[in-house]
Amino acid sequence: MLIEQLINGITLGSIYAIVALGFTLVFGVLGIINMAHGEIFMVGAFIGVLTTSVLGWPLWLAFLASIVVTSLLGYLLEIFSLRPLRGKKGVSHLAPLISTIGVSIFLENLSHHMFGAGNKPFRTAFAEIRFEIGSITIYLVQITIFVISVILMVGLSVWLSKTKAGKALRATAENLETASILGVDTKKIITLTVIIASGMGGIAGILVGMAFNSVSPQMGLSMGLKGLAIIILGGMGNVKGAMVGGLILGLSETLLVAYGDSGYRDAIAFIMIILILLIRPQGIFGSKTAEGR
Amino acid sequence: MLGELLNPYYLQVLCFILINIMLALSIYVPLSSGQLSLGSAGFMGIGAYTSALLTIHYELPLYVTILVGALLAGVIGIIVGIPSLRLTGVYLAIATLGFGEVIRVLFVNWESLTKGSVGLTGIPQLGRELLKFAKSIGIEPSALGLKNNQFVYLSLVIVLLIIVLFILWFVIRQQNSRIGRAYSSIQMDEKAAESMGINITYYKVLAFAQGAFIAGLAGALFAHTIGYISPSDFSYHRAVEILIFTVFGGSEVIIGSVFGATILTLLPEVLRFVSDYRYIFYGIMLVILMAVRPQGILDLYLFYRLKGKRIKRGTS
Amino acid sequence: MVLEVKNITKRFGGITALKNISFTIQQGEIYGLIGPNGAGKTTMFNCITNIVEPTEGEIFFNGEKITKLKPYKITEKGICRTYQNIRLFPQMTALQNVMVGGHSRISAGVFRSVIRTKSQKQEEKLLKEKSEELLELVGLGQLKDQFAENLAYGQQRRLEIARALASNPTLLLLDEPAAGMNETETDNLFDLIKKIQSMGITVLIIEHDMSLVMRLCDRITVLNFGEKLAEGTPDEIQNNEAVIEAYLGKEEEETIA
Amino acid sequence: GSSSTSTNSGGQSETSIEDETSGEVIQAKIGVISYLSGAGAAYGEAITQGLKLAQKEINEKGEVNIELVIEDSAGEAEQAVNAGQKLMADDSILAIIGPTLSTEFFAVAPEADLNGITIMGTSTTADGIPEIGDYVFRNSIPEALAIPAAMEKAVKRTGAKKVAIIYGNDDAFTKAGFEVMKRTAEEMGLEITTIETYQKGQSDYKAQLTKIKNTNPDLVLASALYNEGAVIIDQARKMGITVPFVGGNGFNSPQVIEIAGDAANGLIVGTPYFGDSTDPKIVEFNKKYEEEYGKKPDQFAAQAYDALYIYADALKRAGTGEDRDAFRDALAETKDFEGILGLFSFNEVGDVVMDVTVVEIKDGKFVEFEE
Amino acid sequence: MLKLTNIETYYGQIQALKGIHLEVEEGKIVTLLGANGAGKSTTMRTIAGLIKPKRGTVEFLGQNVTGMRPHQLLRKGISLVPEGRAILSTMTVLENLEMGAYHRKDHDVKKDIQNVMKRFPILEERQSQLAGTLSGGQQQMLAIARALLAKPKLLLLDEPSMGLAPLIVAEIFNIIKEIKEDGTTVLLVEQNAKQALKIADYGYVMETGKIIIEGPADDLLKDERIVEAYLGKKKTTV
Ligand SMILES: Nc1ncnc2c1ncn2[C@@H]1O[C@H](COP(=O)(O)OP(=O)(O)OP(=O)(O)O)[C@@H](O)[C@H]1O
Ligand SMILES: Nc1ncnc2c1ncn2[C@@H]1O[C@H](COP(=O)(O)OP(=O)(O)OP(=O)(O)O)[C@@H](O)[C@H]1O
Ligand SMILES: CC(C)C[C@H](N)C(=O)O
Ligand SMILES: [Mg+2]
Ligand SMILES: [Mg+2]
Repeated sequence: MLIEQLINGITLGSIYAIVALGFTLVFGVLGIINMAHGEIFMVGAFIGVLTTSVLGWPLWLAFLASIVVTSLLGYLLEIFSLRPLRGKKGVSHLAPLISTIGVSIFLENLSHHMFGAGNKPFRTAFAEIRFEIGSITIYLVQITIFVISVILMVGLSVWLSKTKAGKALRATAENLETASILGVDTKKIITLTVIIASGMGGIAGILVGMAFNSVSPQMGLSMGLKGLAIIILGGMGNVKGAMVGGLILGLSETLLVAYGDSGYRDAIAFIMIILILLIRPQGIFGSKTAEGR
Repeated sequence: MLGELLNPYYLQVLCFILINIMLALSIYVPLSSGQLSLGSAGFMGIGAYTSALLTIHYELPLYVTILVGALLAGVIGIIVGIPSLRLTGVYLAIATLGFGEVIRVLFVNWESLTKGSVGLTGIPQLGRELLKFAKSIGIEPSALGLKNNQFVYLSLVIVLLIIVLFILWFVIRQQNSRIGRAYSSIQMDEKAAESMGINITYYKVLAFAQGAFIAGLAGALFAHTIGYISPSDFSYHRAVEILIFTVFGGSEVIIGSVFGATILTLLPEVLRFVSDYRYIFYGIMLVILMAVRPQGILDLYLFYRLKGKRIKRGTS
Repeated sequence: MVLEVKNITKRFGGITALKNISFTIQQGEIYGLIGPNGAGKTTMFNCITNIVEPTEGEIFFNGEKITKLKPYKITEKGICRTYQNIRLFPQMTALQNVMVGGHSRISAGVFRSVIRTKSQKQEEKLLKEKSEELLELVGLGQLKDQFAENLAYGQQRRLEIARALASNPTLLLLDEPAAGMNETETDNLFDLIKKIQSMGITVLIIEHDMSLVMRLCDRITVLNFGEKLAEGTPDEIQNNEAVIEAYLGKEEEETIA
Repeated sequence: GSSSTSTNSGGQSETSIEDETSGEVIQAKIGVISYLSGAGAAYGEAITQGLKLAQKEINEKGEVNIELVIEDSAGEAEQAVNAGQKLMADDSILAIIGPTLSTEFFAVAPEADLNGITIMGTSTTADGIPEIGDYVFRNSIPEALAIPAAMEKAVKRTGAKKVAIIYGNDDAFTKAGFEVMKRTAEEMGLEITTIETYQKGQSDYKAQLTKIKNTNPDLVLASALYNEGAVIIDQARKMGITVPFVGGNGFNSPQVIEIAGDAANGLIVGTPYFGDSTDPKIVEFNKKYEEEYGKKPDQFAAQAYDALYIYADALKRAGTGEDRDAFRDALAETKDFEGILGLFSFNEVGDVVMDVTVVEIKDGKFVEFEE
Repeated sequence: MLKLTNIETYYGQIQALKGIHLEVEEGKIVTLLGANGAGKSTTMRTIAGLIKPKRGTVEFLGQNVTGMRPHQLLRKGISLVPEGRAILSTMTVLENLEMGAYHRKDHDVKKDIQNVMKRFPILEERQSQLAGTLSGGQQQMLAIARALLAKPKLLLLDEPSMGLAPLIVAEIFNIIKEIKEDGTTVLLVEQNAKQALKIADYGYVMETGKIIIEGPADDLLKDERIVEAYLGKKKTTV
């Protein structure tokens, strides 16, 4: 049972991690918590359902469609709810928070109108492929999820720390104006980031749909909350932190259910961040900044 | 005309507006000291459950239980506020949001006390208790030209209004004083404030606990207004809703909270005619509003302008 | 002896910003702290006000050890500072900024503030009057209702000084107050600091504008790479070879009339 | 008295009736509080659709003319109370149907009772609902009735000794269902191998199910709304849990089959409404509903549909659409009303008296449970 | 090379520039003087594209560049060292320098970084320290070094000597002269008016959003009004 539960935990954790990566990326660059990320993820999942179950497209095409749509959503999000707030004086970190909450409310209710309130089944043959090792069943989807999450994490960290674009991104994150006088097209960088993050949300959405066969307009919220907890846990804006945080949360939720009281499952994420933050206020991988100049 | 005005529906909505104003203030106060605390839903729950359980099990008078509920929330606010000092900005926001969730999950799981997610029914309603009291001292609503029902809601509204006015009075006076200046200076630059001789630990915890107290009070009053509570009343949605009240109205000035809570409580009621689409509207509206007025509807500059001082806001 | 700095060392990881620094400041002096960039001057201020805790050493203020006190306690005792990178409260008016400075000199708590007792009203009134005076003193009387963020750089610097003065310090720490000021403005600043001295306040000043430092200071300590390079009167310092070498440079400048 | 749907064969042809009887038509305004936006809006949708269909039919027949004033509650007690107050304050409104959730109902019903306006839940299944007051009714069978019936039959057939329970612990309704399950299991002397919970919006139930699987139960009792329930049963089957599931009324929906597909086979529920019954009334209802809304009705649509007929019936007996008290008294006397759910009566407190049908999903369809 | 015609710039409703005419000739050092709040920084920010003027035009190399964004202007050859340093404090010193050459496509970047580090040895020593933990003056050096790496045609320097030790100030002025010799045009804002005028070819003096005096630097050095207002009445005796 332990091995099965570990597999469950790692699968869940990997999904959390992908969702958290999207949060982290946007936070890292814009210093904004994108509260609509969960809903973009949800839309990604719905596109998956729509393309595979309804239109009968092959899976790879569904992935593509989902990435395209969520990226587009990211683009729209940036244009309509983030860009207008940028560079205005007196814009606290509250404004983008509320603005993206607005988008999340909008998206949730819109997809509710379009797709109906209930769960939609996600049917694809791929999700049925499994291996039996002794009494343990492993689904190919589970492996895929883990692999994708690792690829995304490694890719992102390399991109951020090693490439010029990555540095430009970090510069933009720290100070828009400075980055722009250094020749960074900040508008482009920001838009790109939001698009990438959203596309990753789309990937996560379709993976969740496949793994758990359930897609509903509300799925964004709980996933979003977990994602938030994770980026805090791992340290805001930190790619490695998102991955480790995701896995820790996935595993601890699963193990709590397995060996503890499943009633507290929703609280474990927050109990953990509260504990961690008390020990390391900047998160596991976060860094401190200097004071007193 | 009076009968129309005293329509219980309007009065009921008014009750929720008043409670929501308190909740908005419970975010505003810590925010005015630079702490974005999203724990209000949790503190509200603590106040609500405490007061409800005390009235149900011990039949204590409401004014006692409501006060105990608020105080307990305040005390827990201190306990939570101290470790939270180490956190700032979004870290604090999410940790306190998490605190609220933990509280909710506790209500769900602590069944022997809270009846879990089924919730507590039969909580005495404040207005009705007032009616009973009025009758016991020989005041009949009919003597005032009111129906029983009108009396119930009218008295409820009046009590809530008095409490809200009191809190407003308190917060405004506090704000225009040594305490308020300390809060704002911490909000704007914590380290600089400390160098100016301000004990930031003390003031931050104070503001945090005041917010918790107000939220607890609002929660207790909520329980005795609606008569039924369950853990889902104190969920993430509530926390976010409260935050939106404050930010929508304008988090820089206190009337922003009042204004935001009022408008946003009315909005779903007003938008009932588009019922199916109202949350879609609501979402769009938030986005537009933030784009147009990122400081919320009312901001410091507008506020000063209204007071007749000529100050202009620059942009950079 | 107002301030006694005793063997202060401060390390940041591998960097030693201050190495075993000691000096003392007498009542009523204007004391200069100069040295090349990165010498550790600001770090010294941070240690005195305990914004960063010194790694080793002790600091005494009026004979009392203040090394481990919370920053606000230190202000209460009578040390107040300005920052090298201006740190005003941007969305408060100039007057409010100064009144915050007076925080530790009045005492009303929540209760008295809300009830508005007589004593509270009285102390608020006095503080306000005093703050207005201070604004006049630094030449910002006209601008008292402007938000700090809308003031020009030089005005902001002077506002910081007024804010610090509001805390009734016996020792005022100024971190590069003349930065960004032209010479005329620097002259005005000179007058201001002299006035502050005449109010009985001891001043410790960090500054790179030598014309100001040399005119103003009674004594000077020079830091270099965290170490004390020299201490003495302006004359001694100006003629100290080591200081010229490390900091001042050979004077090629002729005075203009 | 009864009102059946027999004369109306699906069209809107009989406009003439209105003209003939227009003089004596009883006019009534009925307020509806329904969960129309938010997470559980699917239920509110089904309910309002059921009501609207019934309204159309009733009005076409012409004896009574019902106007529905529908308010959204978004599933929140506060909003439900507001909506309730709005309806109650409107003197022209005779009675109320809804709100959808027991949690909302608990907040609204005491108000209605004190205001002297009849309120009836069509989907509220928690304990203690009709007991709130004289003006409070429901036509939804409580879990306390449905679940034991299903469990008894299931145990009888499978000979189950060990059961595992999974339920949503943060929802009043699923929690209430769980309590009934647990109580019943204990009364029946079953061994409960494990009790697992989940929370709203969760999509991964594998951890709980792995645990359940390892305790080898003979039956899984699942108190869940269909949204989650369908996913649970689907994931369970994928993991190799093949034993039957017994669910509560929230589980009783064609949607379960829609979502879970073959995995839904082996789900047993007790229900007042059996959608695939060959009863002509139900066939008829299904047909009309599908014509109107393009999908099969579920239990909630059916209960709402019947509810409005029950109201119409009471209206006729009360003889007026303006007297709230007369209406209440008439309603309370409802006896052996013949709706699509079968024979229906209120007991003394206003709760349901009716038979429970136990159904199971077999080969992708609901069929009557055979022992 | 650079020509500002009738520039008016606003911060919200506050008008900071009230019709600026200014010209910078290729290969020259032009200095912009003025009291606090005169609008010098605003002028620089307008040229660099950080704020859009409400009226007026900016021409660079004969092309109208009004309203272009900073990164586009940088590509055209305008680089700004802003007031108050604006270093990237969460990045290392080396990364800051690399960002200075962000828009360059040539392969000399590494070599050039070596060269500026020679000029400011402290930067070499601290190359992997987080820039935010540098001392104030070290940060200023970093900002200048970074701008040099952009190899601009026109370098805008907003108070480069602020917060620097006298030795370094002298060094900075030397560097500015060298830059000019290398063919880079410089527009310099300085509080240190005397020094600035000494190295400049031409000067402008601003007051409350307007240019009030202009002329060759040598003339300005002797101008009564300027001596009175900006060079201090008291003798600078060092
Ligand atoms: N938090 C920190 N982490 C690492 N190094 C630091 C930190 N703070 C300061 N330093 C280093 O300590 C040294 C002294 O810095 P300090 O700010 O005291 O210099 P300063 O004398 O004020 O210089 P300036 O005149 O340029 O302002 C510098 O080398 C700086 O890089
Ligand atoms: N972000 C802003 N918002 C509003 N007003 C501003 C802003 N920045 C500058 N100002 C105002 O614009 C005017 C010009 O400011 P600017 O910074 O250009 O002056 P400056 O000549 O550079 O002064 P200093 O020597 O102090 O740097 C000043 O009155 C200032 O108060
Ligand atoms: C819509 C239904 C699932 C509501 C549920 N029966 C309740 O009582 O809350
Ligand atoms: Mg310094
Ligand atoms: Mg300037």
